[in-house]
Amino acid sequence: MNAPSQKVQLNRAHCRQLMHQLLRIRRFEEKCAELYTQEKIRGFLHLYIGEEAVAVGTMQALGPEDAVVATYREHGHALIRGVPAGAILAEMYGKQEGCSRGRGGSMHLFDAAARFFGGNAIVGGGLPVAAGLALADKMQGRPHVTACYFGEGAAAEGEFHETMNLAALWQLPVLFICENNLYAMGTALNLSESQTDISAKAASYNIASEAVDGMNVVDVEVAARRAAAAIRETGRPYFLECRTYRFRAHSMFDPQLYRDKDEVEQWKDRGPIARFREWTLETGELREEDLAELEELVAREIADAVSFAEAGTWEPVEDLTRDVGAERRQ
Amino acid sequence: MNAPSQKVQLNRAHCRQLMHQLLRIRRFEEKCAELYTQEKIRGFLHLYIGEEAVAVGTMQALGPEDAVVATYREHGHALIRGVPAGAILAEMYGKQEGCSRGRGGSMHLFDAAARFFGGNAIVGGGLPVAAGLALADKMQGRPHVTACYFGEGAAAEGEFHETMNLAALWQLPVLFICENNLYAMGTALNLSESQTDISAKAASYNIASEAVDGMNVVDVEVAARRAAAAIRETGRPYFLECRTYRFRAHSMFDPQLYRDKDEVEQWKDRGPIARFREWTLETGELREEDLAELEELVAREIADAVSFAEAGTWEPVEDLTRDVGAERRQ
Amino acid sequence: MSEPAELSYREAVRSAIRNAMQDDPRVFLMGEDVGHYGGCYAVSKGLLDEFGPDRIRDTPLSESAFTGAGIGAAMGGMRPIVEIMTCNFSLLALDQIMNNAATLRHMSGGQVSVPLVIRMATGGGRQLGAQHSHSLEGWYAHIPGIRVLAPATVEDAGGMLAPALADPDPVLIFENALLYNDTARVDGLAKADIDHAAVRREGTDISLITYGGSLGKTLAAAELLEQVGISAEVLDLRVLRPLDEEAILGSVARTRRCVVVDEGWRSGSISAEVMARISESGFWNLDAPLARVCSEEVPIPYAKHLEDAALPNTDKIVQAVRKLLGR
Amino acid sequence: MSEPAELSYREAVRSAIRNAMQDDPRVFLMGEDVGHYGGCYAVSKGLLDEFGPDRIRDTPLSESAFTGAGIGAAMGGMRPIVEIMTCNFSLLALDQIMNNAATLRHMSGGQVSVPLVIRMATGGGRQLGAQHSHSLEGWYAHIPGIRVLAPATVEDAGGMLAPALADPDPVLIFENALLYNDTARVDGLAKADIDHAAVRREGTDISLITYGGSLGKTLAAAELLEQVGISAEVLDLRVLRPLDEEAILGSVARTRRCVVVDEGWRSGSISAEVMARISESGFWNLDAPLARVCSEEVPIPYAKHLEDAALPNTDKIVQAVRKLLGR
Ligand SMILES: Cc1ncc(C[n+]2csc(CCOP(=O)(O)OP(=O)(O)O)c2C)c(N)n1
Ligand SMILES: Cc1ncc(C[n+]2csc(CCOP(=O)(O)OP(=O)(O)O)c2C)c(N)n1
Ligand SMILES: [Mg+2]
Ligand SMILES: [Mg+2]
Repeated sequence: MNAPSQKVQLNRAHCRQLMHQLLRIRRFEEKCAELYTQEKIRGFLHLYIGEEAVAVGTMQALGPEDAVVATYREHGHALIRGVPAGAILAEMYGKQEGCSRGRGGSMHLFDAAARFFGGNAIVGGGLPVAAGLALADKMQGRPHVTACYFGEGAAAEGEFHETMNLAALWQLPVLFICENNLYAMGTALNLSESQTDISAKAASYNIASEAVDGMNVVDVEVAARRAAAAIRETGRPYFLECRTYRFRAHSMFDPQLYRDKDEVEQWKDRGPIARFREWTLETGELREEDLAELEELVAREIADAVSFAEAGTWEPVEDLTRDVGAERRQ
Repeated sequence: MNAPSQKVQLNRAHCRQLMHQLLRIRRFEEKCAELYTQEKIRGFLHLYIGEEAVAVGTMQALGPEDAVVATYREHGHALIRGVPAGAILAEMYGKQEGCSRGRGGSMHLFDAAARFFGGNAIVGGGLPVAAGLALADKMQGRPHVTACYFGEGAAAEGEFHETMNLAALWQLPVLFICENNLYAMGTALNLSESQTDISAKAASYNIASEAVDGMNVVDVEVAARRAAAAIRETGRPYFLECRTYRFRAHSMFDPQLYRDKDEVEQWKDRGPIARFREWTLETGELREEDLAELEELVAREIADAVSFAEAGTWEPVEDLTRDVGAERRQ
Repeated sequence: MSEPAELSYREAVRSAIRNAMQDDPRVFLMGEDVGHYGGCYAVSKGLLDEFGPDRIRDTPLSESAFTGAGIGAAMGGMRPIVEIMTCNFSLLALDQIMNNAATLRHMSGGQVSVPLVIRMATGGGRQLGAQHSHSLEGWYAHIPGIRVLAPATVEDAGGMLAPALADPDPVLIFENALLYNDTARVDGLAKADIDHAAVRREGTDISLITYGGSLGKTLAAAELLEQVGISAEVLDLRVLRPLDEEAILGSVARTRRCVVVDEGWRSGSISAEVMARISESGFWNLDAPLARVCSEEVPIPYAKHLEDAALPNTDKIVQAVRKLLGR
Repeated sequence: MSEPAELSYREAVRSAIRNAMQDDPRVFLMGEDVGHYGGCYAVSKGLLDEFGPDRIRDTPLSESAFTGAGIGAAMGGMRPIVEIMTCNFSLLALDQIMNNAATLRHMSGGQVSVPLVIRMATGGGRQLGAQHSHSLEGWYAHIPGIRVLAPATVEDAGGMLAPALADPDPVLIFENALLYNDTARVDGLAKADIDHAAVRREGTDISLITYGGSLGKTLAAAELLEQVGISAEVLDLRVLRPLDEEAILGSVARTRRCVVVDEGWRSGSISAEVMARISESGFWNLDAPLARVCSEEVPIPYAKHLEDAALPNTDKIVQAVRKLLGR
């Protein structure tokens, strides 16, 4: 097993890697927004801008054999998990070179090789599936973790409750990661939860739980490594609430009537990239040149991804009903 | 408003009334079991024997305008709520004089006049409905309580979670009464809940909550009065876990492989009627003659109910599709 | 007299909600993001300001609980309008709909009334992928104890709500999301009939039977067919439960041929029921096999060309008719 | 050679589960009360002792979570058998079934396989009232991406599980609860075909098409019809999705008349789909209108005489056939 260790080494190389990942998501998402206005990308598009530290920090704690289940706001997770940017973008173009052959789109990125099991557009719908993946690991004696991402809005769904109980009762190795960005579409947390401290809810299932500043990538990484280590040791689930914020609209259709511009600006000031940048520059872990270099690297990756997506081809219409079921039974 | 007061007066009259109600349920259920073996009653039959103190104690706290939502184990609740024993029994016979015209059977007793809204055979299915009844009261400025009964098995369902949150968030006047009899069919509490202290769960919704000895009718009454008074005062929900036990099988089909006879016998020793009987005799609140008199009264009520059910008639088959929808729109 | 104002389908629904809430204090709206967000499809935009958070209730993401709460509130004397954002999420509330809303009156021997309206968006065609493109209205029409409406026009979108609210039983209204921007010149909001189908175009050679989001495609097909000398009658079912069998049989009796157009997946869609009714009771009037244009039996894919191929369209309707008529 | 042993439908399912678990360590059973209680219908009685609580898993009352967990476990390499106690409760798991199990393979471009079997009891006739008497198998057959089986015989009850588990896609098996006590002399458990319908009785005057709990009633009706000189072929659909259209059309081509018998509520039941297929592709072979015997459109009532009136029965089938044939 080559699961990541619990210790975070905040050396230059590691800081560079974190910053690189943060930037990869940020710039990728910005490109997506642009491509959406150009109508290259269609359907619903949910950007992760502002929340990058959550995916970047938590994924540090996962090894290649661990599994990931995410939501419709999952470009960042797919990217960091190792799904090629080109395959993700081609997916959003609807091309057959996309990571789901163009059938899934932005909300349904899949990569079985990376054990990236979607991309789920039903709020809460991924949670039971994550429990099941963990159950399979447990029953087959594999020491893996299943990371399950969901928004704080999902915590109101019955599937959240049923899954927490099942995971705790059956001692399933799931890392539940609640991305608490304070809003579910336009519904503020205090309008959706009688108990707004989401991590406190985990206690009612006897699940080990903590809340962490989701805008601080290092804090997230430390907490995630601790959580994953605990899961690998005990076989039990762990609940991590990452307090974060989305800087953009819920989707591209959202006029954001439900929150003040000021509020958004305040959060932006303490955004995950801004803060990590400041800190690494101050401590000297990174220099301006590093950042420029990383930006350059990321820009190239994204340009390549766009070319890849543009060059992609359309799945023949005759294949429409292919893979509704397997070609044949075993 | 003539809601019951918070205070319990344990005088002779009150003790007599409590004992009367306990006996009404016990003897009624015993008769049902008998009639089931005679095939007068069919379908599923879930007896409340052993749990009588819960319905009797909690109903003391309800006034005539309050609403009740119960489960498929609801004969006792219907009886105490004032649905005539004859109408209940006729219902189980499938006669049109039954409280649901014979369409509902044991699991679906209804009496709109008594604000007794069923009888629900889907575990957890009554909870959202109870929240809605309370919402209607709240929106119309009526100071009523909706009492919602469910088993501890229901606490695992998503609908439990969603309803708790909604009731707390919207401050709905619901008295949630969890009848924790330690088993959901054959599944013991520790096999269904990672957190076996059900009343502790309520805290995760910020709902006022307490657990009470469900085998002690006076304890239940006191707690229920306190709870109902709190609801009427604050408009907020209240959660009461009543710890109890069912002496009989889950339904008439259950061979009870999942629990020891000894366990059952131990619980029977501290049964709600045995204990209350002992206590009232000891304290002199009741005498043996009272008990004999009450038994006599109850026996007569039940004999009358049987006669009523026997004399009942069958709804004409032509009426089968009547009341699928209302006769006409308004 | 001035020309009636241009009104969108969205505005028609909004006006209908507003009117109902003004007319009757028992009416209120609840659902995810109906308030502060302004409604996922902007249907309820502005209503929170107008009526306040008590009557325009944002709910948590709890489809089962708030639908069930709608049932309870209806039993308790209110007239709730529950908005389930889209029919895709309604599966989470199906237990409440089928086991409570649809059964309570009958099961209680007529004592309990559930005057509840549930609105939801339906349909594909916007590249939202397999989990967000269901067309379940025809499927819901299987359930006794509920009424299922599918307004296809601005008039119906605005006119069906009031009679639905007046219905003492649960009514489900499916609004095809592609219609929200449709407009028409409508003179006020007349109450619409919620019992009958409507002939939207007369014709003599074939009956095209459809509803909701497919009506426009079907009317367009009828126009094209006219050009090749085929006169198609277009029947808009409007009410999917109970079906207006008389209208269906009447139309087929006139034209003796029929193609059903329906966005549900082919097998077991409402088209099957329409065909079953005709084959039971209109058989002797038929001069040709029945045919249908439905969605392919596939989770609706994201890519535009594949999604287009999966859904009914005007061309497919024209082809189906021409094939049936052999010309 | 000794005569084969008498086996009940219940025992056949149990043996099939046992065999599958012995043959393949990836197979396990989970559901409410499958373990300590012995299964709500005693199907899994004894299996907990045999295989232990890891592989015979009692679940909490959480239909959505344990069905979804079955999906995830299947994705993770296991071969779960999820038992949903009855189809009445499956509504609580429908989101997982329709939005995940049925879509994952297609939506992921073929990458994700969900080799999951979901078993559930179905049907009415035991005076369990409106919330416990649904027949939803035909309704589920609307969903692309799943296979729907309805074993009507002891052989099928025992023989369908192994091929269902071998299917890389989700398979739903509906066991009509009234069949559990049926017995037959069966020699071992042969793998059953899960692609085709089966002619259970040959006949020349009419095709009676049915499945599951209605097969017995239909065969009994065929016997009675024989006595009045009507020769009925009885086709057992066995697989409700995908429908064996060839067998349906073949039967109707032979008999030129058809009555469908189906315990689902009439409108939108699987009978409608069978009739639609015939009216599309078997129309020219028909000498008479199609007809059906289904459940009445009513929440199934408790009272015996009303429940009987609500469900299909032998007499209704005989009447429907005689009416159709005019004799
Ligand atoms: C079951 C369900 N209900 C409603 C929706 C529509 N919807 C999509 S995203 C969303 C908000 C979810 O909020 P949250 O869980 O906090 O995640 P976030 O978008 O903030 O990341 C809603 C209501 C859905 N997709 N699924
Ligand atoms: C949603 C649902 N799942 C399963 C069942 C079958 N069932 C009926 S009662 C029961 C046990 C419920 O236990 P609990 O809630 O503790 O109530 P109790 O019977 O102990 O009073 C089960 C599993 C059901 N009726 N509804
Ligand atoms: Mg959120
Ligand atoms: Mg219990």
